[in-house]
Amino acid sequence: MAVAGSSSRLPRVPERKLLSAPEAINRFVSDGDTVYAGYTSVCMGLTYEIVRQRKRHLEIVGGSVGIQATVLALSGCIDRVRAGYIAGALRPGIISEMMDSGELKYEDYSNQAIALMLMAGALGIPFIPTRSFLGSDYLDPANEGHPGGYLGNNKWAQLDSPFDGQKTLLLPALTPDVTILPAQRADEFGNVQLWGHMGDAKWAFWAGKKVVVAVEEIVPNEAIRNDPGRTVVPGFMVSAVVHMPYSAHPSSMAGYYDTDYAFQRQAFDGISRSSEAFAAFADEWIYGCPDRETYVRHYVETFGQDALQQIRADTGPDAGQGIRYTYSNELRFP
Amino acid sequence: MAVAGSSSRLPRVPERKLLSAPEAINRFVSDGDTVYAGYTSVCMGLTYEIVRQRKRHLEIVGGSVGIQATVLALSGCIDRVRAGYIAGALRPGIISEMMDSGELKYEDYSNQAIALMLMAGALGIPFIPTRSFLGSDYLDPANEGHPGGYLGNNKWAQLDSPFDGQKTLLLPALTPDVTILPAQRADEFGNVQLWGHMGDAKWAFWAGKKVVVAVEEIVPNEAIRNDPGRTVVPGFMVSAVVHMPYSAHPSSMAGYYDTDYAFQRQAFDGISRSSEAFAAFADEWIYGCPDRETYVRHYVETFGQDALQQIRADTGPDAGQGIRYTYSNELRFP
Amino acid sequence: MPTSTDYTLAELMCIATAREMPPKGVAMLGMGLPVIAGVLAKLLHTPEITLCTEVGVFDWKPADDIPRAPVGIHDLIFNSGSAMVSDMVDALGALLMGGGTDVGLLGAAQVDRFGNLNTLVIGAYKNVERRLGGTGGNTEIACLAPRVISLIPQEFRRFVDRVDFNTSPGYIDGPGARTQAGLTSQGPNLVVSTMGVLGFDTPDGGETGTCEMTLESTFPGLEPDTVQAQCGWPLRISNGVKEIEPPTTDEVALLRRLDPYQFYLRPDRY
Amino acid sequence: MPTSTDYTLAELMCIATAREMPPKGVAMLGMGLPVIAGVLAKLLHTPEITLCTEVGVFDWKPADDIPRAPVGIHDLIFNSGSAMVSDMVDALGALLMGGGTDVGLLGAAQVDRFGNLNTLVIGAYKNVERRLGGTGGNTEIACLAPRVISLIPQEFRRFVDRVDFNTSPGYIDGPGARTQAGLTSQGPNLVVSTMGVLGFDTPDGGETGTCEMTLESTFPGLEPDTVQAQCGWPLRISNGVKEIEPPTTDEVALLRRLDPYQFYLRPDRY
Repeated sequence: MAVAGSSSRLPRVPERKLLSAPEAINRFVSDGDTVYAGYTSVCMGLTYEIVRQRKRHLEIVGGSVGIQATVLALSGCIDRVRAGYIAGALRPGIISEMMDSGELKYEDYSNQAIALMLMAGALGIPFIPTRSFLGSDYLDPANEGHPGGYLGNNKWAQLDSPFDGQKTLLLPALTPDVTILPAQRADEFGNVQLWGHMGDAKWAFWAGKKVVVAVEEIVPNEAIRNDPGRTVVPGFMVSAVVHMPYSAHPSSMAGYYDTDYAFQRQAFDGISRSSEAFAAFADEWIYGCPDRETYVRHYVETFGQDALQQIRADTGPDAGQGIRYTYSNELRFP
Repeated sequence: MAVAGSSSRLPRVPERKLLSAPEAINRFVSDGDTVYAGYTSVCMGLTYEIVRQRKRHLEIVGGSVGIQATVLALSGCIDRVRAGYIAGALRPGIISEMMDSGELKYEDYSNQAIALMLMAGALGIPFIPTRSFLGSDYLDPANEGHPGGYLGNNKWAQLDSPFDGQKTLLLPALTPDVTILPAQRADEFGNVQLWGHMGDAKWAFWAGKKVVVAVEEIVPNEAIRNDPGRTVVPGFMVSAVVHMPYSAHPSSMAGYYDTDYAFQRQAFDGISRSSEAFAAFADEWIYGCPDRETYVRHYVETFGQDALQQIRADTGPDAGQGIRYTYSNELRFP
Repeated sequence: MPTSTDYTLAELMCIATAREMPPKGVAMLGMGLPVIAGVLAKLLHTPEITLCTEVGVFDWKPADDIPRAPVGIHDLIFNSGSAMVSDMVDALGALLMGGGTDVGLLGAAQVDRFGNLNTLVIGAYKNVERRLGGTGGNTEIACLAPRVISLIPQEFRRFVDRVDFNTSPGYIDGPGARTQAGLTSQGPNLVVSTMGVLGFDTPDGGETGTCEMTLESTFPGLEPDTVQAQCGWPLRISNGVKEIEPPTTDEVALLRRLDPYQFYLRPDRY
Repeated sequence: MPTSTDYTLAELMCIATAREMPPKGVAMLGMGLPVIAGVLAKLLHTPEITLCTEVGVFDWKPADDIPRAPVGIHDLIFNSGSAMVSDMVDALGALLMGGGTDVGLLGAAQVDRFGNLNTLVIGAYKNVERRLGGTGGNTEIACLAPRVISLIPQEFRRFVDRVDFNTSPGYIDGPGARTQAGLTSQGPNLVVSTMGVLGFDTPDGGETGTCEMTLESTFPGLEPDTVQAQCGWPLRISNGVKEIEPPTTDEVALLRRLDPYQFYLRPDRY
C-alpha cells in the first residue's frame, strides 16, 4: 500500500545522470521537440551533437537566439523558431531566405515575453500577464495570420484586469520539451550551480520537461551542499549532466572564458551566406570534431594555445567571502 | 533638455540610507500603511520600533505571520491582516477575540498565494494565476461576504485559460506600502545580501513601495560587488538600512543565530492571554528596551551570556569555495 | 528486529507514516509532524526520498548524526545539507505547481470521508466557532501534489463526515470531483492516524470508486471498532484489514533522538 | 576644455547622448550603442547614474581603468562591479515593469515622427521586404520606461513618417495614444542622431501637444536643412534651435579607449 511510482511530468533518472554528449542527446532530444538552447550563454557543444545526430523538425525557443539557432537552421534541424531576437536574421542570407520561403516558421515575441513565458511554464500556470506590447503593431489585427506564423490564437490574448481594468496581454506558458544549457558546475546527481547574470536560464532550467546541462566542472556533492544558494536547479529536475569544458565556446562562461569574437567572426560570420560556406564550417568544426576534446585540440592547433589563453576569464575578484549558512547545533529550549 | 527627475513609484534616498531605527520607522512607516514584516525570519527590532512610535491602522501582510503580527495586533497598531497563516490565532485568546469582534479584519489566503501576489506586485503586473484553491471552500460562493473580510471582489477572481481552458484563480498583485525585513548584511547604499531559504522575502523586497532592512552587519560596498549573486535587492530599491545585530531575535538569521524557543515560550506564549500579560511583556522588552543594544543587554542580564551563546549559529560548513565571476581583461578580437 | 511496546500512539503515527513513504521521489513536507515523519523515513527506510519544504528547501540530506529533526519547516538546519535553498515561489510554484512533487505530507485539524482537510475554522466561516491558524501551504499541497499522506490524530472531533471548511481538497465530494474542479486526479492517498492507516477507494486516482476513506490496517491491539468509535461517519473497512507491525526499538529510539526537545511529540499526548 | 575636430558623427552621437543622461536615476541600457554611451556618461558626466541591462545586471560600476565598455549587454565584465546580478525576470520584470527604471536607452532600424521604433521588419509584416533580427528587449523598454533616449543614425531610410512596424511605441499616433493603449505616459523623450538632438512636443508626457519629433539642436556646422534632408517628413524645428558644443578631446579620447576593438564605432561609418 506504500505510495510508489511517479506521475510527474519529469523523466526521472536518479540512477545515473553523468552521460556522454551522444548518450544525452540521443536519449533526451527527439525529432519534433521544442528545444530551449540558451540565450546569453549557449551550449554549442551539445548543439553540435544535435546536428551530428541529425535531429529533425525541432522548434527552437529563447529570448534572443544566436549562433546555436543559426547552426541548427542551416543544418536542417529546426523548422520553427519562437524568440525575441533571431541573430541569424539580422543580415540577409540563408536564414532570412528560409524565413521568407516558409521553410523556417517564426513567431516573434520579445525577450521579456519569453522569460515570463518560461517562468509561467515552470510555475505550472497556463499564462502570465505582461504590460509590454500594448500600443505596438504586434497587436494590430492587420498583422494576424502572417505567413511565418504557426501559433494562431495560441500566441497570446488580451485581457483587462478584473481588479483594476488595466489592459494586459496574456502570454501562454512555455514548457520546452528539452532545455539544453551550459553552466559552471554540477555534481553527478545533476545539481547545477550557475552564477553571474543569467538571462532567462533559470526559468528555462525549471520549465524544461527534460533538462540536459553541460558543465565546465563536475564537483563533489558536498561542494554543492556547502553552498546551496548557488544552485539554480536541483538534480532531481535534471535529466543528464555532461562534463564538457568549453561547451559554450565561442560564447562565454563567467569565471572560465569570455566570448571569442575573433572565432565568431572568422568561423561564423560567413556561414549564412551560402550552403557551401556552412558545409565547410560544419565539416571542420562539427563533423570533423566529434567531441569537445577534439574540438578544443583542433582549436589550439589552428589558432594556437595563446588564443585559448587570451579568452580565459582571469580578471576580477574572488567571491563569497564571509558567507556561512550555519545553524545552532543545540537549540535553546525551555 | 536633459532627462531629469524621476517618476518612479520608489522613494529614492540615494544620499544616505544608513539610518537609526527610530528615523527609519518614522520616515517610512505611515499610519494606514500596508506592511509586510517577514515570514520565516521576522524583524522584531523594527517591529518594536513601530509599536513605540504608536503607528495605527496598519495592515499586515505575509505568507505566515507570526510573533510580529501578534505584537502589532496586541499593541493596537494593525487592524487588518492578509495572510496564509496567523500564528496568533492558533490558540484561543485576544487575537481570536479581535478577529471575532471585527476589531481585526482578515482576508485568508495561503502561503503560495501571498508569495505569488508579492511577485506579481514586484513585476508590475496586475494579477497572476494559480491552480491552488480550486475545489476548496475558499471559492464557495456561500463564503463570500464573511464578516472578517474587507477586500470583497478584489480578493481574487476565477478565469478559465483562454489558451487551454484550464481553470485558474487570478490573484491580485500585492505591493506593500512598506516592506520591513532582516537580512545578514548590506552596505551603506542599501544593497542587501540574504542567503539561506527565504520564504517570500525576495519578492517582498522587490514589491515594497518602501523598503526598510535591518542587518547584522554593514559591509563595504566592495564586499557586495565582489559577490553580486548574493544580492537579493539592489540599493536603489531600498529606502533605509538599519544596522541592528539580533534584529530578528527570537526568530533566526542563518549564519548568525538560531530560533530562541525558550525565549519564545517564556516571554511570548502568554502574551495573547490577557492584556495585562501583554502589557508586562511590552513594558519589559519593548518600552523598557528602547533600542536593540539595550534589548540584547537586558537579555544577557536576564538569561545570561550562555543563552546568547547557545543560539549562536556555529554549526555547518563554510560556503562559496571556488566561486569566481572573472572575465577576460583583453578580449580576443580579429 | 526487536519490537518495542514502549511507545505512544502519536509516535506510532509518525513511525507508520515513515513506513508508508514511497521509496523514491520528491516529498513536500508540510508543517508539524510531517517534518519528523519525513526525516525518520529518510534515515531509516527510504534514503533516496527527496525532502523539500515550502520555504525554499530542496533535497535536504540529514547527516547520520543529525542532532535533531528540523524544528519546523524553516529551521536553519535545512540550510546545511540541502542541494538547493531558495524561496517559496520556487518551492510552491516551480516545484509543486510545476508538477515536480510526488507526495505531500500534511497535518490538519479535521479530515472527512473524502480526505478533505480543514486548517482554518471550526464552525461556519461566517459564524466562526473557533478560529485556527490558517492553511499556510496546506491548500496548495492538497490541490497540487499528485498524492497526499495526512497525519491526523484519531479523534471523533477530527474525523468528521464533512469538514467544517474544506481548505485542502481531497476527493471533495466523490468520484470525478477533483478534475471537474480543475484539479488533477490524485492517489493513492493515505491518512495515518493514531490508530491505523486509512486509504481511499479510488481505483484510478479519484475518477471512479466511492473515493471514501477505507480502514486498511490498525495499530497493534486495536480493533476496527475502536477506530470507528473515533470516526464521525460509518467507516469503510477493507476486507483484508490487518494489524501493522509493532514499532521496532530502532524506530522508537531514532524518533525520540530526532525530537530532543519534545517539540513534536510530548509523552502526555495520545 | 579643449575641443576636438577629429571625430565621426557616430562618435558625436554617443557623446551627445552621454551628455543628455539624467544626473541620477536608473538607466536600462539596450543593445548596441546604448551600452557605450551609458558607460561614457557614467565615467565622464553622471557618476551617480545607475546602469542596468536586461540580462540581469543591476548598478554596474566600471572601474576608472576599465579596459573596455562591455561588449554587448551580456559581457562577463558586467559581473565584476555590479551591485547585483540575477536574471531577466528580475531586470525586465521586477525592475523595468515594476516601475524602478527612470530612463531607457535604445537603438532601432527606424524611428518615426511620433518616436515609435522599428526593430523587426522593413516592409509589411505580411510581405517582408527585409527581415531584421527582432526586438529583443526593445519593446518592453519602450513600453515601460518612463522616458526613452534613442540613438538613431540620421538617414532618410531610418527617419520615416511612419515606421514599417511599430515594435516599440513612442507616442504612437499622437497625444493621449499611450494612455489609451494602456501604457503610462512618457517623457521628455529624446532621439539623438548623427546630426542633432531631437525632442518631442509633449508638454505633459504625451497627453497634449502634437507629440511630434522636434529638432532641438544640431551638431557643429550642420544646418537644420541638412537634418531635414535626411528625414522623411516635414520636421518640426524648435524656435531656439542651436548647435551643440563640439566634443572635447577628453570625450573623444575616452570614447575611443572604451571601444578598443572598434566593436561599436568603426571609423568608416558616418
